Amino acid sequence: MTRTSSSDAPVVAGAPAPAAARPSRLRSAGRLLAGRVVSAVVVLWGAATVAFFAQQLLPGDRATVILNIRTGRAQRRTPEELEPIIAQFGLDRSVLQQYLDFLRGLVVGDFGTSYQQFRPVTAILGEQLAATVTLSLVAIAISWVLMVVWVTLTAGRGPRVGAVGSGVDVVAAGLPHYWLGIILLLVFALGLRWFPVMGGTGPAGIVLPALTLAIPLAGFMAQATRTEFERALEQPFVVSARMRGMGDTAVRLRHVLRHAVLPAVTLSGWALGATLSGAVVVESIFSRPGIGSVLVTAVNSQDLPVVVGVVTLVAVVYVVANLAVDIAYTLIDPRVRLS
Amino acid sequence: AAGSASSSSGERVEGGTIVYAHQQEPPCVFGGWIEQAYLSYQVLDNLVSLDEDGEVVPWLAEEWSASEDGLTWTFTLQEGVQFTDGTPVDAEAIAYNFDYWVAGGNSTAQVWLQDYYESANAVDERTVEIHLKAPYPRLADNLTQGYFGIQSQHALETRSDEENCAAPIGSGAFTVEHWTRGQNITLVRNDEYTSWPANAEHTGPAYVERIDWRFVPDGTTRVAALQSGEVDAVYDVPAVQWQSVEDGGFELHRYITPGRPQQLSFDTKEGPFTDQLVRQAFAYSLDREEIVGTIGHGVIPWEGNGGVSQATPGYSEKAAGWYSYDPDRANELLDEAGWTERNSDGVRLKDGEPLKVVLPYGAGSILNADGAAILQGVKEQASEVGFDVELVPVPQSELFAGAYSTPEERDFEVGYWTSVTAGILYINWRPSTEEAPNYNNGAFYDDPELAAIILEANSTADVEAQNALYAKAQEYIAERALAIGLYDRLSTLAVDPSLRGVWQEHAQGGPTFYDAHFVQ
Amino acid sequence: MTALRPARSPSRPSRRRAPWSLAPAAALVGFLGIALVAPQVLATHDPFALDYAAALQPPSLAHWFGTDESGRDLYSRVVFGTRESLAIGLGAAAVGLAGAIVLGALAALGPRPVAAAVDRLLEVLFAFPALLLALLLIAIAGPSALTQILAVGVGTAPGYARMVRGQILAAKNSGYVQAAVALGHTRWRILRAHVLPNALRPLVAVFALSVGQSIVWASSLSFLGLGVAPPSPEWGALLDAGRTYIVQAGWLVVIPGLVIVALALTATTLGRHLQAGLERGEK
Amino acid sequence: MTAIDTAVRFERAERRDVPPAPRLRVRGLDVGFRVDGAVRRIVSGVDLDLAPGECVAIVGESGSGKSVTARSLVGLTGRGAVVEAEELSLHGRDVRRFRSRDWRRVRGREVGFVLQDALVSLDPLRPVGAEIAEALRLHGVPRGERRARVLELLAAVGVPLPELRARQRPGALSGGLRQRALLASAIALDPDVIIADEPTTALDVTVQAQVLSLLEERKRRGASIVLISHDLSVVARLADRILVMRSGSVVEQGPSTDVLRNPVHDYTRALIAAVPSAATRGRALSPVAPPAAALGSSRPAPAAADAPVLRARGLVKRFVRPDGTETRAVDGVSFDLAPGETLGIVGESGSGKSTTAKLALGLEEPDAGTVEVLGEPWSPLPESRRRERRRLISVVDQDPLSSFDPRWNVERILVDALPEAERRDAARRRARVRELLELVGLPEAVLARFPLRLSGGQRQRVAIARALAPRPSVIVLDEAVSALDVTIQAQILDLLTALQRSSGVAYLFISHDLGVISHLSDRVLVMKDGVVVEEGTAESVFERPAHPYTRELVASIPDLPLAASAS
Ligand SMILES: Nc1ncnc2c1ncn2[C@@H]1O[C@H](COP(=O)(O)OP(=O)(O)OP(=O)(O)O)[C@@H](O)[C@H]1O
Ligand SMILES: Nc1ncnc2c1ncn2[C@@H]1O[C@H](COP(=O)(O)OP(=O)(O)OP(=O)(O)O)[C@@H](O)[C@H]1O
Ligand SMILES: [Mg+2]
Ligand SMILES: [Mg+2]
Repeated sequence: MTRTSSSDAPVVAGAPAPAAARPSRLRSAGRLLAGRVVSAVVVLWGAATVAFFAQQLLPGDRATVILNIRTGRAQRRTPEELEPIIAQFGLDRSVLQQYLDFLRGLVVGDFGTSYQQFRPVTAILGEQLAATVTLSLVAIAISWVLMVVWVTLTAGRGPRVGAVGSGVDVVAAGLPHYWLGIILLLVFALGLRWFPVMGGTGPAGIVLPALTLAIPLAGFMAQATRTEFERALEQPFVVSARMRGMGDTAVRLRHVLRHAVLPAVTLSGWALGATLSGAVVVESIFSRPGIGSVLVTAVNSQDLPVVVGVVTLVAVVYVVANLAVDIAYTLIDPRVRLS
Repeated sequence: AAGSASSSSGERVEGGTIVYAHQQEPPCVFGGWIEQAYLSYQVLDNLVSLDEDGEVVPWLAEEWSASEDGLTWTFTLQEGVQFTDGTPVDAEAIAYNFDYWVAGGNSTAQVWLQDYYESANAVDERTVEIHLKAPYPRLADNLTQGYFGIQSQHALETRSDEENCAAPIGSGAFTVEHWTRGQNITLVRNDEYTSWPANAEHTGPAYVERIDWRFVPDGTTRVAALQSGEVDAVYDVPAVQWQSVEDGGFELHRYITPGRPQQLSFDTKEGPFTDQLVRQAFAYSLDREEIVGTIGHGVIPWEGNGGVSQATPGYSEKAAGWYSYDPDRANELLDEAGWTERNSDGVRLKDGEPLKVVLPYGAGSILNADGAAILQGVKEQASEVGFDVELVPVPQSELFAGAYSTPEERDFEVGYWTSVTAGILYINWRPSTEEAPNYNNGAFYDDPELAAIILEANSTADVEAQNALYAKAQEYIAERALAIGLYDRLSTLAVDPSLRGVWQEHAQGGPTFYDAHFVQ
Repeated sequence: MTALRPARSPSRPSRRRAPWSLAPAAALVGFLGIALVAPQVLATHDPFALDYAAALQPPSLAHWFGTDESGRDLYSRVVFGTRESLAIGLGAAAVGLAGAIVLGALAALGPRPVAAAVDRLLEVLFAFPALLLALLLIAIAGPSALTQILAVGVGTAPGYARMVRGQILAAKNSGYVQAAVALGHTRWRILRAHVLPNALRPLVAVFALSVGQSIVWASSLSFLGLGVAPPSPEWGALLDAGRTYIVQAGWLVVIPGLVIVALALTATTLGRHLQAGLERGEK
Repeated sequence: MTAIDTAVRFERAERRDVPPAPRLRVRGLDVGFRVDGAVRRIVSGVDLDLAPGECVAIVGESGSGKSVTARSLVGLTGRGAVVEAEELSLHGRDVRRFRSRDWRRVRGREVGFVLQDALVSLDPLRPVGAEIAEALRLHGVPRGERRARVLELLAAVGVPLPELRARQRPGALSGGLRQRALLASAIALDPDVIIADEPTTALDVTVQAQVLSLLEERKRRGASIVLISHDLSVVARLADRILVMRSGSVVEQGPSTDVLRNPVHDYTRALIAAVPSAATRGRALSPVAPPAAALGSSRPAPAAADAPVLRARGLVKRFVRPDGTETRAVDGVSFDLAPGETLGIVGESGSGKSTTAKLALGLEEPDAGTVEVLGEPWSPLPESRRRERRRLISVVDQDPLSSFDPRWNVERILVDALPEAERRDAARRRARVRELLELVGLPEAVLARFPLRLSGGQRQRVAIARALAPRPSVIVLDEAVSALDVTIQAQILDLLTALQRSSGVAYLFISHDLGVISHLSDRVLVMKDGVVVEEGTAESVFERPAHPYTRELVASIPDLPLAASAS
């Protein structure tokens, strides 16, 4: 029988009296949730802090940068020119003070004002979030469909089909977004004219960008899923289902798939963050609005509040996505409990 | 789209939405970037407009004149013009706008005006006086640029920065309807429009209902969108696609931007280029015509003049032709300058030091891909005579942070500056002093003699005489090889045949949609 | 030794024939090896020489991969770009893995507070899109090959660090470590003899995988114009430069892209085989 | 749907008319697997007949082809299988020409199959009720009737609280319940052929007894059963006829009493002799002599009166489960282990045997109680002080493979276990390693091999050699032979006996297998829920069990009508 390893599970040796150690289910669920929230807050705080200090390391005088951004000209500035900016953004305060102010802002959901757009960062991000999240979710959904169909069709079908199947996985996973995007654009928008070149946010416009993100992701997930799929196919419970008279396709869809997709579910949470990276490139290729382009523009022009805002937002997305993944995981595999 | 040209009967269609793809999204509709000038040009009216022949013609101002001493300009406004917020376009508002620009409300307007502007005051409802510190006879010409769009004083005073940034209130043919950041700005027709410029093709409100001003950074995508009919007009057609767009039956507009061309200014304060011989050698080592001709596919004109572009009044052919491709001469000059040895890579040495020069450039911002390719040609050709040019693409963030802005950090400055007149020379070459630093003087060339020529030209009322002085300044620059031209910056526009009446305004080449209309 | 046939060992040593999928990979590795050491052997042209008369020519016998906007031979540029591209890939993978090992080891073996802190840090870093980390780093240090290496390395390290942590924990909780404890070996000895070697061994394969990934990542940065300075023929930079000409001269984009994909695939294939080999317990 | 239904019904009607021919008839079954292009023959020339109401058992050591044979009968031999037979018929139909559709109709309805790996043969992600209902669904039982049928079936296989269990997932069920649920899914459509592949392995004896009676019940109701097992005592209880397989061929077959009492073939004899039990104590189980070295220079076994080498007093170990509840895995366990003695610990799964072993080894710290080794304190000491005395107490695990560093070959594994002094001296080191190999009967060739390339028996020998290397006084063996084949197990048990005789080492021997315990132990500890419920000499415990639990245990040991020839 399997050994219960001593440090995999959170084991507290020599816990106190048994009466106290039998909390109600509700209470332990509450504790788990509280732990989740605490760790989420830590992640958010950490991400925002890293971003804040990373930006402090950026070269150049901040007031100059702000002025240059506003005027769209790259040059040195006289102290007189800079004075109002310094006053406006409190740049003469110590870094610590700025950091504390920044944290205070974070707590009340105030990320400050964009240097460039004069607008609250929350407004800028609020506008762009939907486009990117839609893109990400559509991409993840497409990649799931691609992945499930492909793996179900090709996994565990003998060496030759398997080689083709996993070969395609590897190729797909290795395709760089920028290249794939350009090729898709070239073929399907410029060549065949099936899709608009600059789709904007409409449904037709999302196909190519989403595919660009989805194909490598599908390949990536398929690699993990395929391994699991083939492992699951060999599992006795699968043979046992066959012994009951179940057909191959049914076995694959009803039993094997559910086991095989677990790693892909985990990957999906991570993928939401990764597609954000991809979005930077894809949004540029397909001229789409979104967090990715905001980020590139902001980093490019050292629009500190926006960058920090994006980072924190991404961390939020990451935390939420992981929570969702955990929940999905427990739905698919009730054996695991939130931990 | 190719077929639509022949099938159209030419009958004007009322209304409609123009979908226009522009390359870069500015942070605000109004401001000191050229992108902003293009945009605000649809929304704001200027005092005056520049017509096809380079003549200043009435717009908000019916007439204008400068005083005898050139120090006071009087503008008389059209009657009954209103801003779209209902307040009148009166002398008060104009004076307010001048003060607003100079105070930093528009950085480019500020640079133009700050050394000359004294004050502005409303004489009566329709008359405004501008007082200058020194005569500036080309003031009206300059005021035709988009940076000088007039905004509602009431809006500037009562609305937030954010609101004025996103949707400035002017009296123009269109108003800002909505800005979807990262995607587009929609402009909607001002039905009450009364203040069209004198060089417009029609009167009354604009023909089209709306402009969907999209931001599409990638040139290939823009052109493809035009070809597939997704957009009606695009800005900045990549040179390599020019021919195919033309073959597709699209209407092409090309505007050579007056002002400073894309040029190389040499660092005259530090490094090898402090030696005039070396600068000249560098100039001789390049076959700029060949480089630009190939990379620019015959669309981008090459430019020899380092001071102003060929589209600028007062352009000097002589200055442009000063240096031709002459590697032998370049070698001689370098030998003469003491760079006699060469190392194994063929780089010249002097006292053991290699002839290495750093050429930073704003990749993707100041120079587009074509420009970057041209610089690679420069690097390669200069290496023939023994220069080791280090190309440093600098991201915008670093530029904004002031990277490569000191003489120690770089040996060249590359870039352009749009301007209606050769007055740009003043901005670029005014000596930098302790009390009045001039960071726009990229050559770090503080020469009172050159400054004097330019200053004199600035204040010379007679156009001929003024141009002669400006030409003299250009030749002065050429002779000393302070800057050499590379190519002229272009504003290009490709328009679907179903859309007529789009023209490039003559101050900066931005698209003008006031007269635009669809045809059947 | 016995009358009965001994139980068959579960995995018969499979024949040591290289699988077919390795053949192209090996060929490519060989080619790249030469390109790395002596590109001039493979190149047909000077990769930097301008030939404006021959600009934008499609692939032909004279120019196998065609020419770019300045008439430079793309094939020769690709060959010469190998060194920089691979150096960036290898460097970034090395930086990433080194960082991952340090962080992962701290998280798995460090004293409790340190481990907890590093754990959190990893989670925080993991929450960052890798590209964002890279963008920040490039914004701080300016674009160059070195920054690219660091940026990609730093961007990928958190993911690998989690893996390293898992590996070390798995090794730490393994039966052989328990056996070593029961034999009375010291902690340090167990760490050195069992935990680290077993935990880090799979990293050989991961390294190969990571090289491929890193090259793709680095080329993404180049594509965004944040890579090495032109006219360097680094592959990502080639792609970026070719983008303008995609309609008229598609080969300028397609070919460097294919090269990058091929290399990433090769690295992945090799990495997988290594991994599989290691899993089979072959030496 | 209806068309198929009627067709099937028609077939059944037809079947009733034919004389009671064998339900299953196999002649000359050859099975091979395609590996790297070549076909590796696994099963050759197997003949088999299965009459109605008959139980045929297939026995044989691991890897002899039992499962492959069984699975070939339902067309699920596995990937790359090449199945050939002169005759292969089911209910008189030639199944060699079956297409996958035909097979699907047969499986589950006509042949119920209980797979070997019972504990993992139910989808862990689905409630067991759904798994059973699936069998019904696949063969056209309408949705409305399924639920009731499922509960009926669960009740029929003796699952208490069927309503609750049907909703639970396999993970929430004990091994016995899982095994029964699997059985329920196999017999859901009342097939008249049941193939049960090792239906009782990995089950506690008590549960094993329940499962066997279940199969007996089906047989009584007229089902034909193919029973596969390596455990002869299980076979003895159920089978009418026995097939003994070795290396893919049937070496002997006949009525079960004949085969068990008068085995003809040497192999069958060895197989029978290898079964450990109280009766075999002190006797070699395997015809293969244990290595000479182990038997040689027999030291006189120290008297039991000597001071104990290992002494445990009042050991308690608590664990907190992830859900916050607490278990007392070990609750007040005390024992003494004299030099040269074997103390067996027996008990069902989860009773705390392994935890006790870990406490004794000092791999876990007790929450209360102490352990002494050779009269000196052991458990309260910090690890650093325990370290130099660790050589006194060694361990052999159930799963030797995972206890070896996969990167190390046998030589390195053994050298690593040598005391410092011997390790440093090259000559002594080599001599000692060779000596250890000899002791456990391994050829020197294995020194260069890696654990993965060793057979199960060889691995266990290496593990024993490693345990012997520091010349310990005590070896703790936790299920050390449970994963081995009977014949291999017999060799290892013989080896252990011999080693104890020659070196006087004491064993703390843990097993759930009562036969093994009674064969080897001097004294026995019976554990249940962390508590020692009974303790005493092996004879007294097995012959006169005092505690009801022990009585239950002993009662459920299936007997083997032992062959007189096994001497
Ligand atoms: N799908 C397969 N491919 C290749 N070889 C296989 C396959 N299935 C089984 N074998 C081999 O066939 C032989 C017999 O296996 P089988 O499972 O029938 O043994 P068994 O008698 O049931 O043993 P056990 O008692 O361990 O279950 C083994 O050596 C095994 O490795
Ligand atoms: N590290 C651990 N954490 C939590 N619970 C544990 C741990 N180790 C053992 N247990 C629990 O303690 C109990 C006794 O376990 P132990 O492994 O000693 O049983 P066992 O008698 O050896 O069973 P088996 O025959 O299955 O090996 C079980 O309920 C088990 O789940
Ligand atoms: Mg078997
Ligand atoms: Mg145990």
